[in-house]
Amino acid sequence: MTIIVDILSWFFLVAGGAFCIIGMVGILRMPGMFARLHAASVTDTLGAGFIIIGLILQAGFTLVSAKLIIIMGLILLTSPVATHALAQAALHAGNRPKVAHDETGGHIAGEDESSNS
Amino acid sequence: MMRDTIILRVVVKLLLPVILLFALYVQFHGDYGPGGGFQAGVAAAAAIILYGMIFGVMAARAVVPQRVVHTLIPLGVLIFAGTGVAGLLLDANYLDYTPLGSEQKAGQHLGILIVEAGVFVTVASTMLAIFYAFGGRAEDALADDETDKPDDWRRE
Amino acid sequence: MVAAVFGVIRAHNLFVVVMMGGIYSFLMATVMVALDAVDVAMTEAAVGAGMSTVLMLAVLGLVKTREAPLRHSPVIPLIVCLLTGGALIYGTIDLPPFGRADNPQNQHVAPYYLENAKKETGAPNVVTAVLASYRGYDTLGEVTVIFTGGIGVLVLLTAVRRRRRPEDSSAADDAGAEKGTAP
Amino acid sequence: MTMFAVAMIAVLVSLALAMVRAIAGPTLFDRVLAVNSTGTLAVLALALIGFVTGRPEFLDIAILYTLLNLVGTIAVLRYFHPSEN
Repeated sequence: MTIIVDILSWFFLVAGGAFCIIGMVGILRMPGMFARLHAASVTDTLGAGFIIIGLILQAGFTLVSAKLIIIMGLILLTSPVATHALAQAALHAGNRPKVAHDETGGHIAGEDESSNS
Repeated sequence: MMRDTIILRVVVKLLLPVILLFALYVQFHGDYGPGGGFQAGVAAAAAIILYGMIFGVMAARAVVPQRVVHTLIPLGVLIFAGTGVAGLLLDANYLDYTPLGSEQKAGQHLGILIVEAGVFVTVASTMLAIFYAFGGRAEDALADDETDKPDDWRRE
Repeated sequence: MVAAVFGVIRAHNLFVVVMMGGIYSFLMATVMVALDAVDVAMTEAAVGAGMSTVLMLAVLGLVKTREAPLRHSPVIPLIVCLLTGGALIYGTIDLPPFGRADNPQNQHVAPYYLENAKKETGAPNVVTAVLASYRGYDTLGEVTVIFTGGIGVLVLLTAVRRRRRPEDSSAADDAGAEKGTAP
Repeated sequence: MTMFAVAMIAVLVSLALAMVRAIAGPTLFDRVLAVNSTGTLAVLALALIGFVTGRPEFLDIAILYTLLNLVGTIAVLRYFHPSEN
Protein backbone atom coordinates (compact mmCIF):
# COMPACT_ATOMS: atom_id res chain seq x y z
CA MET A 1 0.00 0.00 0.00
CA THR A 2 2.75 2.43 0.95
CA ILE A 3 4.69 1.61 -2.15
CA ILE A 4 1.69 2.41 -4.32
CA VAL A 5 1.20 5.77 -2.61
CA ASP A 6 4.91 6.48 -2.93
CA ILE A 7 4.94 5.68 -6.61
CA LEU A 8 1.86 7.81 -7.18
CA SER A 9 3.29 10.78 -5.35
CA TRP A 10 6.61 10.36 -7.17
CA PHE A 11 4.66 10.57 -10.39
CA PHE A 12 2.66 13.60 -9.30
CA LEU A 13 5.61 15.50 -7.89
CA VAL A 14 7.82 14.90 -10.90
CA ALA A 15 4.99 15.79 -13.26
CA GLY A 16 4.27 18.95 -11.29
CA GLY A 17 7.90 19.98 -11.33
CA ALA A 18 8.09 19.30 -15.04
CA PHE A 19 5.01 21.41 -15.66
CA CYS A 20 6.48 24.23 -13.56
CA ILE A 21 9.64 24.23 -15.62
CA ILE A 22 7.67 23.99 -18.86
CA GLY A 23 5.53 26.95 -17.89
CA MET A 24 8.48 29.09 -16.91
CA VAL A 25 10.40 28.19 -20.06
CA GLY A 26 7.26 29.26 -21.89
CA ILE A 27 7.30 32.56 -20.02
CA LEU A 28 10.86 33.03 -21.17
CA ARG A 29 10.47 31.94 -24.77
CA MET A 30 6.97 32.91 -25.87
CA PRO A 31 6.72 35.96 -28.09
CA GLY A 32 4.48 38.70 -26.84
CA MET A 33 2.74 39.31 -23.60
CA PHE A 34 -0.50 37.46 -24.23
CA ALA A 35 1.22 34.27 -25.29
CA ARG A 36 3.17 34.40 -22.06
CA LEU A 37 -0.07 34.47 -20.11
CA HIS A 38 -0.89 31.03 -21.50
CA ALA A 39 2.47 29.69 -20.46
CA ALA A 40 2.12 31.08 -16.95
CA SER A 41 -1.23 29.41 -16.50
CA VAL A 42 0.42 26.03 -17.04
CA THR A 43 2.48 26.61 -13.92
CA ASP A 44 -0.43 27.97 -11.96
CA THR A 45 -2.84 25.14 -12.61
CA LEU A 46 -1.10 21.96 -13.70
CA GLY A 47 2.22 22.46 -11.94
CA ALA A 48 0.79 23.61 -8.63
CA GLY A 49 -2.06 21.12 -8.81
CA PHE A 50 0.16 18.12 -9.43
CA ILE A 51 2.69 19.06 -6.77
CA ILE A 52 0.00 19.63 -4.18
CA ILE A 53 -1.74 16.35 -5.04
CA GLY A 54 1.58 14.60 -4.59
CA LEU A 55 2.05 16.25 -1.21
CA ILE A 56 -1.48 15.32 -0.16
CA LEU A 57 -0.75 11.69 -0.98
CA GLN A 58 2.33 11.90 1.23
CA ALA A 59 0.55 13.68 4.08
CA GLY A 60 -2.31 11.24 4.37
CA PHE A 61 -5.63 12.05 5.93
CA THR A 62 -4.55 14.80 8.33
CA LEU A 63 -4.92 18.51 9.00
CA VAL A 64 -1.95 19.10 6.73
CA SER A 65 -3.76 17.72 3.72
CA ALA A 66 -6.79 19.81 4.61
CA LYS A 67 -4.58 22.89 4.50
CA LEU A 68 -3.08 21.72 1.24
CA ILE A 69 -6.54 21.37 -0.25
CA ILE A 70 -7.32 24.90 0.92
CA ILE A 71 -4.12 26.17 -0.72
CA MET A 72 -4.95 24.39 -3.96
CA GLY A 73 -8.46 25.83 -3.99
CA LEU A 74 -7.12 29.32 -3.36
CA ILE A 75 -4.51 29.01 -6.10
CA LEU A 76 -7.10 27.73 -8.52
CA LEU A 77 -9.35 30.62 -7.55
CA THR A 78 -6.89 33.48 -7.46
CA SER A 79 -4.40 32.93 -10.23
CA PRO A 80 -6.91 32.84 -13.11
CA VAL A 81 -8.45 35.98 -11.68
CA ALA A 82 -5.08 37.68 -11.53
CA THR A 83 -4.35 36.58 -15.08
CA HIS A 84 -7.72 37.87 -16.22
CA ALA A 85 -7.17 41.23 -14.59
CA LEU A 86 -3.70 41.39 -16.06
CA ALA A 87 -4.90 40.60 -19.56
CA GLN A 88 -7.66 43.13 -19.36
CA ALA A 89 -5.40 45.86 -18.05
CA ALA A 90 -2.85 45.11 -20.76
CA LEU A 91 -5.50 45.19 -23.44
CA HIS A 92 -6.85 48.49 -22.24
CA ALA A 93 -3.40 49.97 -21.92
CA GLY A 94 -2.88 49.57 -25.63
CA ASN A 95 -1.28 46.15 -25.98
CA ARG A 96 -2.66 44.02 -28.75
CA PRO A 97 -2.10 40.28 -29.03
CA LYS A 98 0.34 39.20 -31.66
CA VAL A 99 -1.46 36.94 -34.10
CA ALA A 100 -0.23 34.89 -37.01
CA HIS A 101 -0.14 36.46 -40.49
CA ASP A 102 -0.05 39.87 -38.91
CA GLU A 103 2.98 41.41 -40.48
CA THR A 104 2.51 44.98 -39.35
CA GLY A 105 0.41 44.74 -36.19
CA GLY A 106 1.28 43.29 -32.87
CA HIS A 107 3.01 46.39 -31.72
CA ILE A 108 3.48 46.26 -28.00
CA ALA A 109 3.41 49.56 -26.21
CA GLY A 110 6.52 50.21 -24.24
CA GLU A 111 8.65 47.61 -25.93
CA ASP A 112 11.36 50.21 -26.35
CA GLU A 113 11.66 50.12 -22.58
CA SER A 114 13.82 47.02 -22.83
CA SER A 115 16.71 49.19 -23.83
CA ASN A 116 16.86 51.22 -20.67
CA SER A 117 15.56 49.00 -17.89
CA MET B 1 -10.36 49.39 -14.97
CA MET B 2 -11.00 47.00 -12.15
CA ARG B 3 -14.36 48.28 -11.27
CA ASP B 4 -16.18 47.18 -14.36
CA THR B 5 -15.16 43.56 -14.48
CA ILE B 6 -17.72 41.20 -13.04
CA ILE B 7 -15.21 38.39 -12.56
CA LEU B 8 -13.10 40.43 -10.21
CA ARG B 9 -16.07 41.64 -8.26
CA VAL B 10 -17.50 38.17 -7.73
CA VAL B 11 -14.20 36.55 -6.83
CA VAL B 12 -13.23 39.32 -4.46
CA LYS B 13 -16.57 39.01 -2.74
CA LEU B 14 -15.91 35.28 -2.42
CA LEU B 15 -12.40 35.83 -1.11
CA LEU B 16 -13.18 38.53 1.44
CA PRO B 17 -14.68 36.25 4.12
CA VAL B 18 -11.88 33.77 3.52
CA ILE B 19 -9.20 36.37 4.17
CA LEU B 20 -10.98 37.73 7.22
CA LEU B 21 -11.51 34.24 8.60
CA PHE B 22 -7.88 33.44 7.98
CA ALA B 23 -6.87 36.61 9.79
CA LEU B 24 -8.92 35.56 12.81
CA TYR B 25 -7.40 32.09 12.60
CA VAL B 26 -3.91 33.55 12.63
CA GLN B 27 -4.90 35.82 15.50
CA PHE B 28 -6.25 33.15 17.82
CA HIS B 29 -4.04 30.33 16.64
CA GLY B 30 -0.96 32.41 17.35
CA ASP B 31 -0.48 30.53 20.63
CA TYR B 32 -0.04 27.25 18.80
CA GLY B 33 1.42 28.03 15.41
CA PRO B 34 3.07 30.92 13.68
CA GLY B 35 1.32 34.23 13.79
CA GLY B 36 -0.16 36.66 16.23
CA GLY B 37 -1.71 40.04 16.38
CA PHE B 38 0.67 41.73 13.97
CA GLN B 39 0.27 39.31 11.10
CA ALA B 40 -3.45 38.96 11.66
CA GLY B 41 -3.89 42.72 11.64
CA VAL B 42 -2.07 43.00 8.36
CA ALA B 43 -4.16 40.21 6.81
CA ALA B 44 -7.41 41.79 7.94
CA ALA B 45 -6.32 45.16 6.59
CA ALA B 46 -5.38 43.44 3.33
CA ALA B 47 -8.94 42.17 3.01
CA ILE B 48 -10.43 45.63 3.38
CA ILE B 49 -7.77 47.11 1.09
CA LEU B 50 -8.58 44.52 -1.58
CA TYR B 51 -12.21 45.50 -1.32
CA GLY B 52 -11.29 49.15 -1.54
CA MET B 53 -9.13 48.61 -4.59
CA ILE B 54 -11.84 46.79 -6.48
CA PHE B 55 -14.91 48.71 -5.46
CA GLY B 56 -13.32 52.10 -4.85
CA VAL B 57 -12.09 53.68 -1.67
CA MET B 58 -15.48 55.22 -1.02
CA ALA B 59 -17.09 51.79 -0.82
CA ALA B 60 -14.45 50.66 1.65
CA ARG B 61 -15.08 53.80 3.67
CA ALA B 62 -18.74 52.86 3.78
CA VAL B 63 -17.83 49.43 5.17
CA VAL B 64 -15.31 50.65 7.73
CA PRO B 65 -15.89 54.35 8.26
CA GLN B 66 -12.86 56.55 8.60
CA ARG B 67 -13.97 57.78 11.97
CA VAL B 68 -14.06 54.23 13.29
CA VAL B 69 -10.55 53.62 11.98
CA HIS B 70 -9.23 56.76 13.59
CA THR B 71 -10.81 55.77 16.88
CA LEU B 72 -9.43 52.26 16.71
CA ILE B 73 -5.78 53.28 16.33
CA PRO B 74 -5.41 54.68 19.86
CA LEU B 75 -7.87 52.12 21.19
CA GLY B 76 -5.47 49.27 20.44
CA VAL B 77 -2.62 50.97 22.30
CA LEU B 78 -5.00 51.68 25.16
CA ILE B 79 -6.01 48.01 25.29
CA PHE B 80 -2.37 47.01 25.52
CA ALA B 81 -1.44 49.59 28.11
CA GLY B 82 -4.68 49.07 29.99
CA THR B 83 -3.85 45.41 30.42
CA GLY B 84 -0.66 46.48 32.10
CA VAL B 85 -2.50 48.92 34.33
CA ALA B 86 -5.00 46.22 35.23
CA GLY B 87 -2.13 44.07 36.46
CA LEU B 88 -0.90 47.09 38.42
CA LEU B 89 -4.29 47.59 40.03
CA LEU B 90 -4.52 43.91 40.90
CA ASP B 91 -1.40 44.14 43.04
CA ALA B 92 1.24 42.95 40.58
CA ASN B 93 3.88 44.43 38.34
CA TYR B 94 3.08 46.39 35.20
CA LEU B 95 2.27 44.03 32.30
CA ASP B 96 2.17 41.05 34.64
CA TYR B 97 -0.86 39.04 33.60
CA THR B 98 -0.82 36.49 36.39
CA PRO B 99 -3.56 38.02 38.57
CA LEU B 100 -5.98 38.24 35.65
CA GLY B 101 -6.91 34.57 35.93
CA SER B 102 -7.55 32.08 38.65
CA GLU B 103 -4.09 30.59 38.36
CA GLN B 104 -0.85 31.63 36.73
CA LYS B 105 -1.34 29.80 33.45
CA ALA B 106 -4.89 31.01 32.90
CA GLY B 107 -3.91 34.55 33.75
CA GLN B 108 -0.96 34.55 31.40
CA HIS B 109 -3.05 33.04 28.64
CA LEU B 110 -5.80 35.62 29.03
CA GLY B 111 -3.25 38.41 29.16
CA ILE B 112 -1.56 37.24 25.98
CA LEU B 113 -4.90 37.06 24.21
CA ILE B 114 -5.90 40.56 25.26
CA VAL B 115 -2.52 42.00 24.35
CA GLU B 116 -2.60 40.33 20.95
CA ALA B 117 -6.06 41.77 20.40
CA GLY B 118 -4.65 45.21 21.13
CA VAL B 119 -1.84 44.71 18.65
CA PHE B 120 -4.33 43.44 16.07
CA VAL B 121 -6.58 46.47 16.42
CA THR B 122 -3.73 48.95 16.20
CA VAL B 123 -1.98 47.36 13.23
CA ALA B 124 -5.11 46.77 11.19
CA SER B 125 -6.50 50.26 11.73
CA THR B 126 -3.17 51.95 11.10
CA MET B 127 -2.74 50.13 7.80
CA LEU B 128 -6.30 51.01 6.85
CA ALA B 129 -5.82 54.65 7.78
CA ILE B 130 -2.68 54.90 5.66
CA PHE B 131 -4.45 53.23 2.79
CA TYR B 132 -7.40 55.58 3.08
CA ALA B 133 -5.10 58.57 3.15
CA PHE B 134 -2.95 57.53 0.19
CA GLY B 135 -5.49 55.51 -1.76
CA GLY B 136 -8.16 58.18 -1.63
CA ARG B 137 -5.75 60.76 -2.98
CA ALA B 138 -4.39 58.34 -5.58
CA GLU B 139 -7.91 57.77 -6.77
CA ASP B 140 -8.40 61.51 -7.13
CA ALA B 141 -5.15 61.73 -9.08
CA LEU B 142 -6.23 58.92 -11.38
CA ALA B 143 -9.57 60.61 -11.92
CA ASP B 144 -7.72 63.80 -12.86
CA ASP B 145 -5.60 61.76 -15.22
CA GLU B 146 -8.64 60.44 -17.01
CA THR B 147 -10.27 63.73 -17.73
CA ASP B 148 -7.66 64.58 -20.32
CA LYS B 149 -7.38 61.09 -21.72
CA PRO B 150 -9.66 60.31 -24.66
CA ASP B 151 -9.70 56.56 -24.10
CA ASP B 152 -11.59 56.26 -20.85
CA TRP B 153 -11.09 52.62 -20.09
CA ARG B 154 -10.86 53.14 -16.38
CA ARG B 155 -14.17 54.84 -15.93
CA GLU B 156 -17.20 52.88 -14.82
CA MET C 1 17.48 37.27 -4.32
CA VAL C 2 20.67 38.94 -5.43
CA ALA C 3 19.16 39.12 -8.88
CA ALA C 4 16.12 40.89 -7.43
CA VAL C 5 18.36 43.47 -5.80
CA PHE C 6 20.19 44.08 -9.06
CA GLY C 7 16.82 44.47 -10.72
CA VAL C 8 15.95 47.14 -8.17
CA ILE C 9 19.18 48.96 -8.86
CA ARG C 10 18.96 48.85 -12.61
CA ALA C 11 15.29 49.68 -13.04
CA HIS C 12 14.25 53.25 -13.61
CA ASN C 13 10.50 52.82 -13.59
CA LEU C 14 9.51 52.94 -9.95
CA PHE C 15 6.74 50.40 -10.46
CA VAL C 16 9.37 47.91 -11.45
CA VAL C 17 11.34 48.76 -8.33
CA VAL C 18 8.35 48.07 -6.12
CA MET C 19 7.64 44.78 -7.82
CA MET C 20 11.24 43.67 -7.48
CA GLY C 21 10.93 44.50 -3.80
CA GLY C 22 7.91 42.21 -3.65
CA ILE C 23 9.85 39.36 -5.23
CA TYR C 24 12.68 39.96 -2.78
CA SER C 25 10.27 39.72 0.13
CA PHE C 26 8.77 36.49 -1.17
CA LEU C 27 12.18 34.88 -1.49
CA MET C 28 13.32 36.29 1.85
CA ALA C 29 10.33 34.75 3.59
CA THR C 30 11.11 31.42 1.97
CA VAL C 31 14.64 31.67 3.35
CA MET C 32 13.19 32.44 6.78
CA VAL C 33 11.06 29.30 6.65
CA ALA C 34 14.12 27.33 5.66
CA LEU C 35 15.81 28.76 8.78
CA ASP C 36 12.84 27.58 10.91
CA ALA C 37 11.85 31.13 11.86
CA VAL C 38 8.22 30.76 10.91
CA ASP C 39 6.94 33.78 12.80
CA VAL C 40 9.46 36.04 11.14
CA ALA C 41 8.60 34.50 7.79
CA MET C 42 4.94 35.18 8.32
CA THR C 43 5.61 38.78 9.24
CA GLU C 44 7.85 39.19 6.22
CA ALA C 45 5.22 37.68 3.96
CA ALA C 46 2.42 39.81 5.35
CA VAL C 47 4.22 43.11 5.70
CA GLY C 48 6.98 42.99 3.12
CA ALA C 49 5.33 41.20 0.27
CA GLY C 50 1.77 42.27 0.82
CA MET C 51 1.24 45.46 2.69
CA SER C 52 4.27 47.59 1.91
CA THR C 53 3.93 46.77 -1.78
CA VAL C 54 0.31 47.86 -1.80
CA LEU C 55 0.96 51.04 0.15
CA MET C 56 3.94 52.01 -1.97
CA LEU C 57 1.89 51.46 -5.10
CA ALA C 58 -0.84 53.63 -3.65
CA VAL C 59 1.77 56.32 -3.13
CA LEU C 60 3.03 55.83 -6.67
CA GLY C 61 -0.47 56.57 -7.85
CA LEU C 62 0.20 60.08 -6.58
CA VAL C 63 3.67 60.83 -7.82
CA LYS C 64 5.66 60.50 -10.99
CA THR C 65 6.75 56.98 -11.70
CA ARG C 66 10.10 57.78 -13.22
CA GLU C 67 13.24 58.07 -11.21
CA ALA C 68 14.67 61.57 -11.26
CA PRO C 69 18.01 61.85 -13.05
CA LEU C 70 21.01 62.13 -10.80
CA ARG C 71 22.26 65.62 -10.19
CA HIS C 72 25.68 64.73 -8.90
CA SER C 73 28.06 61.86 -9.18
CA PRO C 74 27.13 58.68 -7.28
CA VAL C 75 30.75 57.83 -6.49
CA ILE C 76 30.93 59.27 -2.97
CA PRO C 77 27.71 57.60 -1.73
CA LEU C 78 28.94 54.37 -3.28
CA ILE C 79 32.20 54.62 -1.35
CA VAL C 80 30.34 55.35 1.88
CA CYS C 81 28.04 52.36 1.34
CA LEU C 82 30.94 50.06 0.56
CA LEU C 83 32.83 51.22 3.66
CA THR C 84 29.79 50.68 5.89
CA GLY C 85 29.11 47.27 4.42
CA GLY C 86 32.74 46.32 4.78
CA ALA C 87 32.72 47.40 8.42
CA LEU C 88 29.59 45.34 9.09
CA ILE C 89 31.06 42.28 7.41
CA TYR C 90 34.26 42.79 9.40
CA GLY C 91 32.09 42.85 12.51
CA THR C 92 30.50 39.54 11.66
CA ILE C 93 33.88 37.84 11.59
CA ASP C 94 34.06 38.09 15.36
CA LEU C 95 30.61 36.55 15.82
CA PRO C 96 30.50 32.95 16.97
CA PRO C 97 29.63 30.38 14.30
CA PHE C 98 26.00 30.03 13.28
CA GLY C 99 23.79 27.78 15.36
CA ARG C 100 26.27 26.38 17.88
CA ALA C 101 24.73 25.32 21.15
CA ASP C 102 27.30 27.05 23.36
CA ASN C 103 26.99 30.46 21.71
CA PRO C 104 26.37 33.31 24.14
CA GLN C 105 22.85 34.03 22.91
CA ASN C 106 21.90 30.42 23.48
CA GLN C 107 23.30 30.49 27.02
CA HIS C 108 21.64 33.56 28.46
CA VAL C 109 17.84 33.61 28.68
CA ALA C 110 16.90 31.42 25.74
CA PRO C 111 17.09 28.10 27.66
CA TYR C 112 14.92 29.57 30.39
CA TYR C 113 12.31 30.65 27.85
CA LEU C 114 12.40 27.33 26.03
CA GLU C 115 12.06 25.32 29.21
CA ASN C 116 9.56 27.41 31.11
CA ALA C 117 7.45 29.19 28.49
CA LYS C 118 4.87 26.48 28.17
CA LYS C 119 4.75 25.83 31.91
CA GLU C 120 4.36 29.44 32.92
CA THR C 121 2.22 30.93 30.17
CA GLY C 122 0.37 27.98 28.70
CA ALA C 123 1.21 29.05 25.17
CA PRO C 124 2.83 26.29 23.11
CA ASN C 125 4.42 28.75 20.70
CA VAL C 126 7.47 30.11 22.44
CA VAL C 127 7.71 33.13 20.18
CA THR C 128 4.25 34.31 21.15
CA ALA C 129 4.99 33.73 24.82
CA VAL C 130 8.21 35.71 24.65
CA LEU C 131 6.71 38.54 22.64
CA ALA C 132 3.56 39.03 24.60
CA SER C 133 4.54 38.06 28.10
CA TYR C 134 8.25 38.08 28.85
CA ARG C 135 9.02 41.02 26.60
CA GLY C 136 5.77 42.84 27.07
CA TYR C 137 7.45 46.22 27.30
CA ASP C 138 9.16 45.79 23.95
CA THR C 139 5.93 44.86 22.24
CA LEU C 140 4.17 47.80 23.83
CA GLY C 141 6.89 49.99 22.42
CA GLU C 142 6.42 48.52 18.97
CA VAL C 143 2.70 49.12 19.09
CA THR C 144 3.36 52.68 20.13
CA VAL C 145 5.73 53.08 17.19
CA ILE C 146 3.06 51.88 14.78
CA PHE C 147 0.55 54.19 16.42
CA THR C 148 2.90 57.13 16.07
CA GLY C 149 3.61 56.30 12.44
CA GLY C 150 -0.09 56.17 11.62
CA ILE C 151 -0.73 59.46 13.39
CA GLY C 152 2.17 61.08 11.54
CA VAL C 153 0.92 60.00 8.14
CA LEU C 154 -2.57 61.19 8.95
CA VAL C 155 -1.42 64.57 10.17
CA LEU C 156 0.79 65.18 7.14
CA LEU C 157 -1.70 64.09 4.53
CA THR C 158 -4.81 65.68 5.95
CA ALA C 159 -2.99 68.97 6.50
CA VAL C 160 -1.88 69.17 2.87
CA ARG C 161 -5.28 68.24 1.62
CA ARG C 162 -7.05 70.90 3.67
CA ARG C 163 -4.78 73.61 2.39
CA ARG C 164 -5.19 72.61 -1.21
CA ARG C 165 -8.95 72.36 -1.36
CA PRO C 166 -10.61 74.08 1.58
CA GLU C 167 -14.18 73.60 0.38
CA ASP C 168 -13.81 69.94 -0.49
CA SER C 169 -16.27 67.39 0.78
CA SER C 170 -13.41 65.76 2.63
CA ALA C 171 -13.54 68.46 5.29
CA ALA C 172 -15.96 66.27 7.22
CA ASP C 173 -13.45 63.43 7.15
CA ASP C 174 -10.75 65.76 8.42
CA ALA C 175 -12.90 66.82 11.32
CA GLY C 176 -13.38 63.17 12.17
CA ALA C 177 -9.66 62.62 11.93
CA GLU C 178 -8.94 65.42 14.36
CA LYS C 179 -11.49 64.17 16.81
CA GLY C 180 -10.22 60.64 16.53
CA THR C 181 -6.54 61.35 16.88
CA ALA C 182 -6.73 64.03 19.52
CA PRO C 183 -6.53 61.70 22.55
CA MET D 1 12.42 12.29 0.82
CA THR D 2 14.14 12.18 -2.54
CA MET D 3 10.91 13.02 -4.31
CA PHE D 4 10.56 16.25 -2.36
CA ALA D 5 14.11 17.14 -3.25
CA VAL D 6 13.45 16.53 -6.93
CA ALA D 7 10.31 18.66 -6.92
CA MET D 8 12.14 21.30 -4.89
CA ILE D 9 14.90 21.52 -7.48
CA ALA D 10 12.31 21.81 -10.24
CA VAL D 11 10.54 24.62 -8.41
CA LEU D 12 13.79 26.44 -7.77
CA VAL D 13 14.79 26.21 -11.43
CA SER D 14 11.38 27.60 -12.37
CA LEU D 15 11.86 30.42 -9.86
CA ALA D 16 15.14 31.31 -11.52
CA LEU D 17 13.49 31.37 -14.95
CA ALA D 18 10.68 33.57 -13.64
CA MET D 19 13.25 35.93 -12.18
CA VAL D 20 14.92 36.24 -15.56
CA ARG D 21 11.61 37.21 -17.13
CA ALA D 22 10.86 39.64 -14.31
CA ILE D 23 14.15 41.42 -14.86
CA ALA D 24 14.19 41.30 -18.64
CA GLY D 25 10.46 41.64 -19.35
CA PRO D 26 9.94 44.39 -21.90
CA THR D 27 6.58 45.64 -20.66
CA LEU D 28 5.36 46.17 -17.16
CA PHE D 29 2.72 43.49 -17.63
CA ASP D 30 5.37 40.90 -18.31
CA ARG D 31 6.91 41.75 -15.00
CA VAL D 32 3.57 41.55 -13.21
CA LEU D 33 3.05 38.15 -14.76
CA ALA D 34 6.46 37.02 -13.60
CA VAL D 35 5.82 38.33 -10.09
CA ASN D 36 2.55 36.47 -9.96
CA SER D 37 4.23 33.24 -11.07
CA THR D 38 6.98 33.84 -8.53
CA GLY D 39 4.35 34.03 -5.83
CA THR D 40 2.78 30.75 -6.88
CA LEU D 41 6.16 29.07 -7.07
CA ALA D 42 7.09 30.46 -3.66
CA VAL D 43 3.93 28.89 -2.23
CA LEU D 44 4.94 25.55 -3.71
CA ALA D 45 8.49 25.98 -2.44
CA LEU D 46 7.15 26.71 1.04
CA ALA D 47 4.99 23.59 1.06
CA LEU D 48 7.91 21.51 -0.14
CA ILE D 49 10.27 23.01 2.45
CA GLY D 50 7.78 22.05 5.11
CA PHE D 51 7.82 18.46 3.92
CA VAL D 52 11.58 18.33 3.44
CA THR D 53 12.31 19.55 6.95
CA GLY D 54 9.65 17.25 8.35
CA ARG D 55 7.48 19.99 9.85
CA PRO D 56 4.57 20.25 7.43
CA GLU D 57 2.27 21.99 9.90
CA PHE D 58 3.43 25.48 8.91
CA LEU D 59 1.32 25.79 5.82
CA ASP D 60 -0.44 28.88 7.16
CA ILE D 61 2.30 30.99 5.64
CA ALA D 62 1.61 29.44 2.27
CA ILE D 63 -2.08 30.30 2.57
CA LEU D 64 -1.18 33.87 3.47
CA TYR D 65 1.10 34.05 0.44
CA THR D 66 -1.64 32.86 -1.86
CA LEU D 67 -4.00 35.53 -0.62
CA LEU D 68 -1.48 38.35 -0.68
CA ASN D 69 -0.30 37.40 -4.14
CA LEU D 70 -3.66 38.36 -5.58
CA VAL D 71 -3.75 41.56 -3.53
CA GLY D 72 -0.34 42.59 -4.81
CA THR D 73 -1.12 41.87 -8.43
CA ILE D 74 -4.37 43.79 -8.33
CA ALA D 75 -2.66 46.68 -6.58
CA VAL D 76 -0.09 46.99 -9.35
CA LEU D 77 -2.78 47.01 -12.01
CA ARG D 78 -4.98 49.39 -10.07
CA TYR D 79 -2.46 52.13 -9.50
CA PHE D 80 -0.64 51.94 -12.78
CA HIS D 81 -0.68 55.08 -14.91
CA PRO D 82 -1.10 53.93 -18.48
CA SER D 83 0.11 57.26 -19.79
CA GLU D 84 3.54 56.99 -18.25
CA ASN D 85 4.64 53.60 -19.46
